[in-house]
Amino acid sequence: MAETKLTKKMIRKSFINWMMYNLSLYQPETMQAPALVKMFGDIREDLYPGDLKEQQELMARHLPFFNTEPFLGCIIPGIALGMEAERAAGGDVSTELITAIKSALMGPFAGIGDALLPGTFIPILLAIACGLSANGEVTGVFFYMAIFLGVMIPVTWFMFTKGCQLGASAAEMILGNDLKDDIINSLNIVGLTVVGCVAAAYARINISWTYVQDGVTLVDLGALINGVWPKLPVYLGALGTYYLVAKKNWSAMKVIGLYLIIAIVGYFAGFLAP
Amino acid sequence: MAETKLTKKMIRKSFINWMMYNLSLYQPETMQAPALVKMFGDIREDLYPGDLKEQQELMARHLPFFNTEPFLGCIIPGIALGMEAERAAGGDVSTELITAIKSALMGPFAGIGDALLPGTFIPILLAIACGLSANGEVTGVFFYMAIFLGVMIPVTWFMFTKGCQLGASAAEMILGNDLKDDIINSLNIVGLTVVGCVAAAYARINISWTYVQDGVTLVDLGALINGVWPKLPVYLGALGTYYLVAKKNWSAMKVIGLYLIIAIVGYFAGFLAP
Amino acid sequence: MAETKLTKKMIRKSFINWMMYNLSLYQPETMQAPALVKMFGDIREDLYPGDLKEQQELMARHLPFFNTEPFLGCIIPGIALGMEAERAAGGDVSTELITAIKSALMGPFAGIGDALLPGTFIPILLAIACGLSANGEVTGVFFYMAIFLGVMIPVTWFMFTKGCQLGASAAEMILGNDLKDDIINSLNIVGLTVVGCVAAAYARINISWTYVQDGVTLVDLGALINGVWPKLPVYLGALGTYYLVAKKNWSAMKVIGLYLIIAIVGYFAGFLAP
Amino acid sequence: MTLLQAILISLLGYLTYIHVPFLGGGLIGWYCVGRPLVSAFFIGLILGDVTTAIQLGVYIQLIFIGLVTPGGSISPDMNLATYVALPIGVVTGLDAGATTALAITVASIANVMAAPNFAATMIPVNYQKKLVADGKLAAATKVPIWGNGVKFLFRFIPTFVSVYYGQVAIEWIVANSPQALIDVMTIFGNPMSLVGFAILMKLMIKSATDIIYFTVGFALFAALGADMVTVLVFGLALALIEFKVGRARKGA
Amino acid sequence: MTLLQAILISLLGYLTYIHVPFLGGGLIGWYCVGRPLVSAFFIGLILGDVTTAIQLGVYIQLIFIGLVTPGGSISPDMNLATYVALPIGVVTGLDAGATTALAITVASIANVMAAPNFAATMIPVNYQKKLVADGKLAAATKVPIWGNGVKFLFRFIPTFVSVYYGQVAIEWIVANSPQALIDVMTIFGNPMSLVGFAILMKLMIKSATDIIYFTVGFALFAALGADMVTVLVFGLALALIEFKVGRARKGA
Amino acid sequence: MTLLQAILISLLGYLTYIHVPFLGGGLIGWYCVGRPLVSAFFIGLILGDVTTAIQLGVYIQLIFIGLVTPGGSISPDMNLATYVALPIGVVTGLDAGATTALAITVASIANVMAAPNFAATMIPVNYQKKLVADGKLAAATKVPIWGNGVKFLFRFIPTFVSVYYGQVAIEWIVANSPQALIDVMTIFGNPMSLVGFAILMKLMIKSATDIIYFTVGFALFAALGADMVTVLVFGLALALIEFKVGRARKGA
Ligand SMILES: OC[C@H]1O[C@H](O)[C@@H](O)[C@@H](O)[C@@H]1O
Ligand SMILES: OC[C@H]1O[C@H](O)[C@@H](O)[C@@H](O)[C@@H]1O
Ligand SMILES: OC[C@H]1O[C@H](O)[C@@H](O)[C@@H](O)[C@@H]1O
Repeated sequence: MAETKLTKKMIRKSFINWMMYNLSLYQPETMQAPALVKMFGDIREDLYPGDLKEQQELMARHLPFFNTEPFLGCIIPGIALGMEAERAAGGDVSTELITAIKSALMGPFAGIGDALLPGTFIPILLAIACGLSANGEVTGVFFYMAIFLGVMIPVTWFMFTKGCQLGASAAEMILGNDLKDDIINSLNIVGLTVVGCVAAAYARINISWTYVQDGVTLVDLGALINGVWPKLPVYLGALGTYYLVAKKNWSAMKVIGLYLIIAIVGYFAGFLAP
Repeated sequence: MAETKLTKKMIRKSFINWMMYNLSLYQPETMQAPALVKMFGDIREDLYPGDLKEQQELMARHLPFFNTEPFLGCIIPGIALGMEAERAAGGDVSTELITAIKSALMGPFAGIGDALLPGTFIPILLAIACGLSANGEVTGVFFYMAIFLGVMIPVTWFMFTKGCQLGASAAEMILGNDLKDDIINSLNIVGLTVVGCVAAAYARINISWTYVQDGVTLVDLGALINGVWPKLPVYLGALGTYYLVAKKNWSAMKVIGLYLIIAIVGYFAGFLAP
Repeated sequence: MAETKLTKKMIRKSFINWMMYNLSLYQPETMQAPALVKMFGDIREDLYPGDLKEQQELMARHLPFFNTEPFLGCIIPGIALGMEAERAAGGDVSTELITAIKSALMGPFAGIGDALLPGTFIPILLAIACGLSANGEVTGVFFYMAIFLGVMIPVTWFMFTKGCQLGASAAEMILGNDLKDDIINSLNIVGLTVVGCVAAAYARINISWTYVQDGVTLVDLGALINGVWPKLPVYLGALGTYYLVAKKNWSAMKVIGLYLIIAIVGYFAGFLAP
Repeated sequence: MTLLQAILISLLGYLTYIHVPFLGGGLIGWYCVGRPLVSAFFIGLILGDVTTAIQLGVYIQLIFIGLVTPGGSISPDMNLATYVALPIGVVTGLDAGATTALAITVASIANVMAAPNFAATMIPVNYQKKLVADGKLAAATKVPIWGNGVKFLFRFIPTFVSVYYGQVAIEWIVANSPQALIDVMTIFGNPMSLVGFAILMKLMIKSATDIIYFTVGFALFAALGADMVTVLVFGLALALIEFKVGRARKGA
Repeated sequence: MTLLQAILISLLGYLTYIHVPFLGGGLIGWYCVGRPLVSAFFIGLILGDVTTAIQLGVYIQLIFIGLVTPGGSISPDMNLATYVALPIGVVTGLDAGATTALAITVASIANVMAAPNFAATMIPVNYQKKLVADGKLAAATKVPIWGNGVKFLFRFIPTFVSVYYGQVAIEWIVANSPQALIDVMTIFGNPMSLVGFAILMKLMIKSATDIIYFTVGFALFAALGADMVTVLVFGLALALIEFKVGRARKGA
Repeated sequence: MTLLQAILISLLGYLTYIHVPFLGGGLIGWYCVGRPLVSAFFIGLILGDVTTAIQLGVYIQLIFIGLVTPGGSISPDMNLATYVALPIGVVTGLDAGATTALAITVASIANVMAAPNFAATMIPVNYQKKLVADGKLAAATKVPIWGNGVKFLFRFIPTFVSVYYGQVAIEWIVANSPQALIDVMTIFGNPMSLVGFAILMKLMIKSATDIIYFTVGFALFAALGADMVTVLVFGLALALIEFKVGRARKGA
């Protein structure tokens, strides 16, 4: 493993940058990428002292889309940091590899992270906290703050630093160890399954066309189509969006533009409801 | 790949034969087989000009049981046609292989085809059509006819001709390419799973024995047995029928005879209800 | 395969011993083990005539925990018997192997056996029997006794003797045949899945803390936590108990002691309900 | 209703029955013109009141919107229901409720004919076998054309009688049919599709453990209430795994 | 009820308890004669009214028809319920509703005894261990015979007292038992079966990821409401996949 | 409510919004201080009545206890609901029912702002891109700091107006908003999270068959009613199988 240029201080600064700014400029086009740009921007001098061109490339390669669950998923910026540091130190780390590892991990960590953090851990703590505060006591509030931050700050710090260490050797692990790609394949499958669930749970497309006769609903198109398969419009919408983004290389903004047109037309044609 | 004797005209004639006659003599014993016999009968002279013996064997080998979803599954008669044509042209295609490929594919295409065509595509179109015609307008009627036939005629024609082409080379694919048998194994699994669902959904065995005391049902045998496992009698009936057909080589007619006896006895003994 | 010392009489005696005594000293610490000790104790002279030390070791090695569904699972004591007999006859059967095969099979047979015997077969017979006896007739009673014992006595006898035969050759099968370990891995998976179900179905941990204001339940901690994941406390309890038993090597009695403390504290602190 | 109208309607009913080839086969007959909504349009044309026919057609269509007929199980009998209840509804001015009630009644007792229909179909089928065996190939080829006449009898006649003699006649038939016969034929028909499934299973089950897949599909529907599409999705997942395992076995 | 009848009934109750060897073991005792329906017949013989006993027996049987006792969790206590409520029902002429109500009451408070019963059983178990260690093998072999006496105490006595002193006595007991004790013992007993499962899991879990299978079974029941047989079916599918993967790994 | 109190509350609302960095980021802001229960405490401090605030906070918390915001779908708008309804509830002495009703109203119409908010955020994002391209790296690094000002506008102002002018003002806003605009924006926002999912899918789907896994997850939720944790469990089982197959392929 090549020597890296990472100091404790750099890691700490990057960690804080990530933890604070991950969603600061959140939008559907690049999502959390601006925060990565900031994170690397703040240590660009440490990595490539005086070399503006390298610094610029470093920042530029983190401009494209990045999104994951920010806190359990903070291992990914950690890995990216580790890899960049090794690269800066002259290690044999290609920029493709850095992009590949980010792409490989962000989906699974989004799915799993959302299911575990706001989906499981937080509601349990809040349930207890609400119990303790039911009468207006502050106990539950302090309990929640203490336990939640007491657990999550060390956990995220551990994940991030773990990522940094792994990152430095990730190249070898992936190239020299075929286990890694089985792990990524498997993670992708969990990720996809959870994303399927989450799409079903959080996206909505309500077909509103109904035909009412004498006060009785004769045809309720939405109900009929959901009767063929529950939430079928959302499923088709998900596949359609995937098709546009993945096969037609549409940008997020273009897709959203299409959504807007469909929303306006659908609403005034009476086919879509809120 | 050996040259085949298939002309466009022969393919078109066979396609129309299949599309029209697939269920014409439908019964539980051989199901769609008589339509295959007709399809090959009509091109027997093209395949084996003047050779009555070969013609007879050709038709005879399609007499046994065949059943699939007729329209998405029309790829199977297509393949059979392709293979028969190659065989007639002197290609190295054994009759066992022709039977094998039909047997391998009919189940999966039955399950998948039923789920997709009448199970998904048609109800969606009809839902929309009912919306358009709710007030007695003809719009929905024309919409349904146009879209349904406009989609399905090209699709079935494509499947059938694709089958013909594949068929001519299916022998090689199966013999020379181990991928094929993984595909067939996998298709079998989808097929079996869907057939299991469909058996649960469409077959009924209602055990009616109840013991009523003072107007209160004390023992409801059907409910108790369904309580052990939902639709258990249907499950056992399916396995029993499978056992008779597959392991004891009973003909469909013999099984149906048994069903009739059970229905009569069960009804008059008060154990089976409609 | 080495010759064994098993006589018909020994097998019959051991079978009866097992069938009668399997749960005689049942408790959570060693469960069915005392019955194995008795079973081997009664043939210790046949296996190691006059050799008290071997006899003692024989019985001692069956003292630790054993539990399975006693009747369909009677194949396991059968196998153990076969292996012990071969070992006694000078066969190359290590004591580790005997322990290993018991450990490998008891879980799956517990899960599968419970699901099939009291979970399926018995309720079906009883449903019919209740029908036959609904008016107080003895018919159902005799029907149940005849069918149940008529089926189960031969089945258990078959399983047990099959086990004896297999047992004698089990060493070879496992060492010489890699199929066996795939079978055991697979059985473990069924076993684990069913045990998961059974844990969810039969274990209970009721969190009772509620906060009621003006007769309206504001916070119902149990409901909230079950809302995060149904039966989450039981799931965590199962994993926690597994951790103590498997990773911390706690004895069953020690765990039960902990349960008692938690029950007392939880009840009086108002957090656990019956 | 005139005699001609009744004949035309019954003829169309026959032509759009699932087994009938003469309207171009099931794609055009059964699955297109045979859908109650579309049938309504043509019945309306025959009766001279398209709008009313379609209005009622929508109601009947919605009852049968998800009808799948796997392995020859054609139950309930949507075709007879449509071609009997809809014309009567239009002509006698029944409202939607009464029309659909009539449709459901007709659809459910029509099952009685399924088994005799199949039995009678065996006659041309066996004859075709014999012709092939005897080398009479031209004749054997033609059997599926005229052989469908069997189905004509079982479809045209009941439809015609019911439509021409009207609702009162149907009610009379229902009231005077021997209940035991209807019940036994229904019980007989209930598990009929299992025969077709068993033959498919015979082809698909390569080793005894494959029955597990059948059982998974069964359990998903019966015990967990999954619909057919959902089961298809799970079946595809299992198939994908099988495929990957098969590939792995070959080191591919 | 005569003293003799009460003794015979309580004896039979003990003999058909899940842990008792003397009626040929659980196959004949617990799973056959011990089923409420069958027990009813024998209780009827003892009391001289087989018909009434069986009539009530059917009711009690139907409550417990699906009882499974995995890993030693014997809850609710079907045995005590049957041998207490049924004789009292027959003798005092209770109707079916009252009898089943009584059965359910008895079954649910009987859990209090489960834990002490287990604790007491440790005495002969530990004694057997000691005997083996001391080389007293003949004696060690006999422990499972007389050691079952512990269970006799926990089963015969409560049954006898309840049956002989009757419904009033039961109600008195229920009313006067310290609620805290009953509650704590119930809370204590509720998760008890987890111990047995944990030991099985220890044996079956080869790598940490195997916990996923346990969790799948758990989720199927708890979150999707699948019954045990359905979970078995899905477990078999997972096992089949594991088997195929294992074979593929070895190129077989 | 004093102006200062309204400003402080609106500021805190902004600081605990999911996208805001200045309270240490989402772990401390959104997921900790931003939970309604915890927010209630701080709002209570500002208003001088911690107990009432927490009492109402518990009610609002329980509505949103399971809120997950995958792929940027922040709906319903818990943050606005909390910071508007809770202070008004405390100050005007609303009871729990009225407060939660107000919270739900606010949460549901707030969606209207989601899309414009995202659109506006594109401005600093594109500017950051440009700065990097131009080599102005120090400036590019700072964009995520001041760029968040966009979110300030979209969060502070609506909160402040609603809180300061109170319930009457909110009701006036709700009543006078063009319904068509609200509806279209809601319809527009409904499927928005699909964009993020599609980008993730693009990364995770290696071959077309992988869509099956997505569909399994979809079906488990939509057709079988499984919750997210259960889907995670099944996803883990599928992943475990994939892993084993991958290993087997390599003979490991
Ligand atoms: O199930 C496959 C297939 O079986 C029979 O041929 C008919 O019932 C068809 O409608 C169906 O598609
Ligand atoms: O669960 C396996 C097994 O565990 C214990 O031994 C008893 O509860 C048995 O009844 C059960 O069959
Ligand atoms: O879904 C992953 C991730 O997507 C976005 O970044 C935000 O909605 C986060 O809250 C979420 O965790």
